[in-house]
Amino acid sequence: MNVHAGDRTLRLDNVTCVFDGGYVAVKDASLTVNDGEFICIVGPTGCGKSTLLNVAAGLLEPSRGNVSVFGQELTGMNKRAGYMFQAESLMPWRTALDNVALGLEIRGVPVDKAREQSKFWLEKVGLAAHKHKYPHQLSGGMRKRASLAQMLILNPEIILMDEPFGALDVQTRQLMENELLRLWSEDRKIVLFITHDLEEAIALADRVIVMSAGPAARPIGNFSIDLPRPRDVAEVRLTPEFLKAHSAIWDVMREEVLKSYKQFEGASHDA
Amino acid sequence: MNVHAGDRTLRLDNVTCVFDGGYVAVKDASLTVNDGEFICIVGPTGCGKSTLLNVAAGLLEPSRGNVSVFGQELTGMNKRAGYMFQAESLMPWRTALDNVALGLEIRGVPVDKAREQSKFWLEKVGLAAHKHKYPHQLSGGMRKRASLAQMLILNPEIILMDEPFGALDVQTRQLMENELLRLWSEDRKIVLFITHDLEEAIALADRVIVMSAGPAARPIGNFSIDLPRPRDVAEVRLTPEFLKAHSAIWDVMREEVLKSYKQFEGASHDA
Amino acid sequence: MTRKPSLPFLRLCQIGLFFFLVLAWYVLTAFELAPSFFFGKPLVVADRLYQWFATGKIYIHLWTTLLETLLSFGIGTIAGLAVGMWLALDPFASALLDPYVKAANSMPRIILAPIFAIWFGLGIWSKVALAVTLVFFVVFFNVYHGVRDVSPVLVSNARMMGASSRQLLRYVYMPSATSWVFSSLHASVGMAFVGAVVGEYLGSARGVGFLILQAEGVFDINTVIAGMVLLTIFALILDTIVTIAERRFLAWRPSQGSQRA
Amino acid sequence: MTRKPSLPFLRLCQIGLFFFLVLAWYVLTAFELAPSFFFGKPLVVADRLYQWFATGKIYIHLWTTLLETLLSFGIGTIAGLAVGMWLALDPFASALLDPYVKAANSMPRIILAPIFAIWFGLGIWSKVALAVTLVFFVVFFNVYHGVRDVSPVLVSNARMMGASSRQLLRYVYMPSATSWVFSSLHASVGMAFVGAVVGEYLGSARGVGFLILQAEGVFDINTVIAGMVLLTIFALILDTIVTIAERRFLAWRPSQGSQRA
Amino acid sequence: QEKPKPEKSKVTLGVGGRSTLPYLPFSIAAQRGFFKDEGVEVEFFDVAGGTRALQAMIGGSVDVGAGGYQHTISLQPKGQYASCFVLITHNIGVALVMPKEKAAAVKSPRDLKGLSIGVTSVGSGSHQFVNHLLGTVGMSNADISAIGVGAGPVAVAAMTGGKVDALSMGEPVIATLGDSVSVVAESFTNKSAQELFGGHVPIICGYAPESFIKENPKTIQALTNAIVRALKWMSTASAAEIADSVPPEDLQGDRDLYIRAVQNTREMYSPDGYVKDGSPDRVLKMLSAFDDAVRDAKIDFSRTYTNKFVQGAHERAEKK
Ligand SMILES: Nc1ncnc2c1ncn2[C@@H]1O[C@H](COP(=O)(O)OP(=O)(O)OP(=O)(O)O)[C@@H](O)[C@H]1O
Ligand SMILES: Nc1ncnc2c1ncn2[C@@H]1O[C@H](COP(=O)(O)OP(=O)(O)OP(=O)(O)O)[C@@H](O)[C@H]1O
Ligand SMILES: [Mg+2]
Ligand SMILES: [Mg+2]
Repeated sequence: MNVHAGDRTLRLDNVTCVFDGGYVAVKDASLTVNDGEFICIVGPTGCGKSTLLNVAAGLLEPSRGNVSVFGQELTGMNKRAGYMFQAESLMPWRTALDNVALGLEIRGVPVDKAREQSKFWLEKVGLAAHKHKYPHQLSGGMRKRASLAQMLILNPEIILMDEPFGALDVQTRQLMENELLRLWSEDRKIVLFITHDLEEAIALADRVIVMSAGPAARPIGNFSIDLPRPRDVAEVRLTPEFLKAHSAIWDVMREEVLKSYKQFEGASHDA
Repeated sequence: MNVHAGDRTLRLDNVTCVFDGGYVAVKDASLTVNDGEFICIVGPTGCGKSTLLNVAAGLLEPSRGNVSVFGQELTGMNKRAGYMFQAESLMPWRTALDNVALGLEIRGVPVDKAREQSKFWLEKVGLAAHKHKYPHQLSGGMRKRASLAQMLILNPEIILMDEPFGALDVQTRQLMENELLRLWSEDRKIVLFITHDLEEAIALADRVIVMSAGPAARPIGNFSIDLPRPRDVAEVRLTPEFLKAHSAIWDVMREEVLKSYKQFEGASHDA
Repeated sequence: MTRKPSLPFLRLCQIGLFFFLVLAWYVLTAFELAPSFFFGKPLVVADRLYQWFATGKIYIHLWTTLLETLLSFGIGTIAGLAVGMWLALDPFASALLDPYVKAANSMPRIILAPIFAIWFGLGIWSKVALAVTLVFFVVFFNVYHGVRDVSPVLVSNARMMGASSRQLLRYVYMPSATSWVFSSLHASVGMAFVGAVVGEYLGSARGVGFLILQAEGVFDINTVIAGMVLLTIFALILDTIVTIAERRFLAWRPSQGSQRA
Repeated sequence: MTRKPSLPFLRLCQIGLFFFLVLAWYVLTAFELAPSFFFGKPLVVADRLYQWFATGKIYIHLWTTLLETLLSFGIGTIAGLAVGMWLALDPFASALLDPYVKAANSMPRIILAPIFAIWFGLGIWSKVALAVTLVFFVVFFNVYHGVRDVSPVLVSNARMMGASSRQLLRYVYMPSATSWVFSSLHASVGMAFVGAVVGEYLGSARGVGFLILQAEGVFDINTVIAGMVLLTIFALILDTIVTIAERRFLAWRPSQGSQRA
Repeated sequence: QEKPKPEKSKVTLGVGGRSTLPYLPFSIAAQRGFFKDEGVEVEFFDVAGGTRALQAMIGGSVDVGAGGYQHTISLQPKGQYASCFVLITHNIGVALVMPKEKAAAVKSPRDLKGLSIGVTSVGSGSHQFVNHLLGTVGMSNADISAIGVGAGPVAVAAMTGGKVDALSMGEPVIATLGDSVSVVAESFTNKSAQELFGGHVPIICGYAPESFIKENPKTIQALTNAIVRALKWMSTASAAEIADSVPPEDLQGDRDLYIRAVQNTREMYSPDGYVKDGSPDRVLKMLSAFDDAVRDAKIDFSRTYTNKFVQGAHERAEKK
């Protein structure tokens, strides 16, 4: 599918993020996502996955290092990307319908048309019956699905997702995952997908990146997943290739887990 | 352990919840949790699990039906219960340390002492190094763990948890799960635990309740899990009893999944 | 924390309280427990009000004051919104102008009245100017803080969707600051009336404040009170309109009634 | 939206703007483009200020006004906080008293001044009372709306931890409404000064407002302006204190500086 | 007989409290149609206090003003010139009252030492009156404390409530206080004016900016004609007749009180509108106590008033 001559990659070069107070969340993290690649990032909680995604989105300026998008250095927002946040990010004063329509409205689509498309997307994520509810009237999983629709409706070239399916039951999650894969296969966008679920990562990704435990986290493992596509996320889990990949990645993660354990048991590394 | 003569159960009788706008989330739901029982509730997203927990907590008055706690009808708040919310519920103006100490402060414990205990609990959930951070400076999973500590520090007689571990990586999650089981086994509180992860439910619970898809959801399955205790949540998953329970529950859930599918594919049941 | 009271009972209490207060006023002044010289007499006040409307004499004054109030409410609100948004979103301008805004807010308006008279004449516009200086600051401070209180995640989300600064304003900052704005609007309804009346009081040829000034000159406390009652009624009407608008704009907010007490 | 400007550059701009304004004032009045009868002359104003301090004549007046201002700021804020919290949390009282609060807010304070003088005497307390009526409402409306704006989840959480109504206030409502309160405090610093000065202006024996009134009687606009400048300086000082407190209380808020522009 | 047509048929007049007694002749002239007879329509702008009226006039918001003659003097050091074209009152119209029992002890102004005295506002005519009293016995304003209490209910309350020891005030406050107080000194009557000041003092007048007078002499003449006519009418009318010639709402407070107040102040009004030669000096002397700028400046009295229009008014009236 990669017919473009130009550089169509997303690159993070030696990115370091230091927060106010001196906490080094991410240190010297480098990552290249090729055109049409679906990347999953896994890693222990609090290691810096969201931070890295914020950097890729242009929402957080790295203290050191830089980001380039399709060959151009990123300054300011990443306009080619859509971002599904880990935190609640629906506008509380808009119904599900209007929340999903928001992006189109911003692009100048007339409200009527935007709503119509929004309805279509709400149906896709199974919220057709709840389109007139405000975020606080939706359940946790429904809010996540609305956020998903809100991002996908804009058809971004780069998709950034931060634990999008964590609040969904297995069945709904698989529906969503398959839908996401279907959309992605249509025109092979770049996808950066954070999850804490290794199985989900393997089922979806071309490549799984393992982050080390924080502080000063960075990618320490890089696994190509050579499962055939198109995949069905439920079925693919039963294949031997899947199990092989799983155990390979798990081996790398074990070390980080041990670090985590130490943090739990030992004293705090805190002044 | 049940040496009390009195009734030490939590009962929901024919609870129906109708929201403003006429949406019937839960209909005629009945549930009895015996003393010292660990109950997990699973069900499709948006079916009404959180609603039911709110009713048990006394935060939401059911439109019909009633709740009794240890033999007394519940009016107002359920004072014996601790609740870990699905939504963000940390006070944004308090550090992790002070958030966890809050409950003790409310009970009149001097601030110094409350902080000391809070430190102890933060260590248990692996946040010792982050105790001076405000919620917005914590990662998603860290916030969840802080919430957990915030609830557990008060040692409530009834524990209500709404997807507590959804945002954690597998390793951290297992640590937390084991910790929870250990605490629970010490004095056998009542636990009502919502999760979308059937494996987690089986690994933890004495009994798994399956909710039907909404609207008008109610418990439709009730499975005793006879795995021996104490359990290690990682190991127990590999036992044949576990797999048996899993497939039995899954059979019941399949029907609900099909309903979900219908919702996704079919038209909206909406005026 | 208590259960929502039933509406009829509430209305009953409101009416009861009203009559109780008027009765207390009546009794106190009738027996001169409170000197009627200062506090007037309710029946005379009512008569004054009746006469005003019966003779039609009041309309020109009332209309003048209402016009001034509405103009200053409108202008002050819009200016407060605009400047508040601007300074909240432009840290440089904010830091630069901050002391001037605060200095302006601490200026006793009464002393500015002569300057307004020069600039705007003694017609309605000098009153409007005076009232605007009251309304503006109340709205300004709330908009300014309201905009800064917006959740950063919502802003990030809208920006990722490609919102320009203007669109951020329209789609995020303004709706998010709505409850702040309405809070200030409730305060400024009163301020607009106060400004208009004080302006009239300081120099005018018509308006309710003018009537009050005339009556004060001849120790006619009943007319003064009648004027204040009239103003109050109209302030409540205007406030009701604000409340209705508020309900409409803030319909999305979780009602606290659905939570159990 | 723009990057945070560097501090030295900002200070430079501020000072530049200040000198520009003073210079414009100087030139306009020197050539009578703006009538110095109404706008005074900067050098004469400066001389007045200097004389006040050189002769020490100002201290008693300044102290009186500052005392009134601080008292009314304190009393008004505390009363506004208390009543705002109360009405926000007690829907019955709120519905019952709502019209009275709003009516009171729409009363022109200047007309109430005589009644305060009767009730509180001619000393500082009648001025304090007048200023309190200004400060109170600004704080009240913001506290009222701020409390109602609190996230229901946080309230539920605290209640599950066993918080009583009082504790909810202390641990949830008050901290959550803090940014609302501070917004109103910024507005009320100015109001407190205005109230105190207007009170003095309407009748007193000392205070900066008294000086201003005296000067107005002989058309000494320079002294009037000198008085206003003095007030403004102290208003800015008080506001700075509020800002420092605000920074301390709202330290937890995500700084917008950490987000990229 | 045809009248000279005024340059402006509509005139705006700034008054610091139209309904108060010192401005009574304006209300009478308006109410009895005297202005209309002269072919001018007068719109009253009521402002809070005499200084405000003058400021509004200088600022151009109103054409002419009514207020204290002293203001025309205060203005001169500021480079502004306004002249009084008709005099309304020639006695201060203020009385110093004290509660009966305390008043008995006051034999001379010397006995006021240390008292707190309520005045309408500091620097106003009522304050100047007190200062003049003190001056007659060689004391100064430092020997008492003056408190501004306004001229309304507060003044009454301050007195009855004992918040001030004495009150220097005009009508209707004195009439309101009635028998509860006795008068220690007054300046309503010609007799007291003679005793205290050695003659009349120009107090309230109609004034206009010099430039306005120069450009609109006929308009000023018309105004003066009407006001002089009102003054003359008042000097012969009974208090009750006067009360019936003011806007009816002015009586809503208490008609009897109003009549009593008018009765007390009859001699306050100038019968003819002339500023008597030499009388401005007395004002300047009083004013100097307050206003440093005036004390140091050279005041050109000829620019502070003109009797030309009053004279014209009398001539016209005689011709008729
Ligand atoms: N504004 C901030 N100030 C200080 N520290 C911060 C801030 N934001 C994040 N951090 C810290 O950076 C680290 C990484 O956070 P991040 O949110 O990227 O984790 P994560 O990998 O997304 O975790 P999770 O899986 O729990 O969401 C954490 O230790 C967190 O406390
Ligand atoms: N305040 C409300 N007004 C209207 N409908 C509501 C309200 N709160 C919840 N609902 C509806 O009730 C249903 C159940 O919601 P609930 O939050 O209990 O689901 P849940 O089982 O917890 O889902 P999840 O697993 O996604 O958290 C949903 O359809 C939701 O839209
Ligand atoms: Mg994260
Ligand atoms: Mg839920």
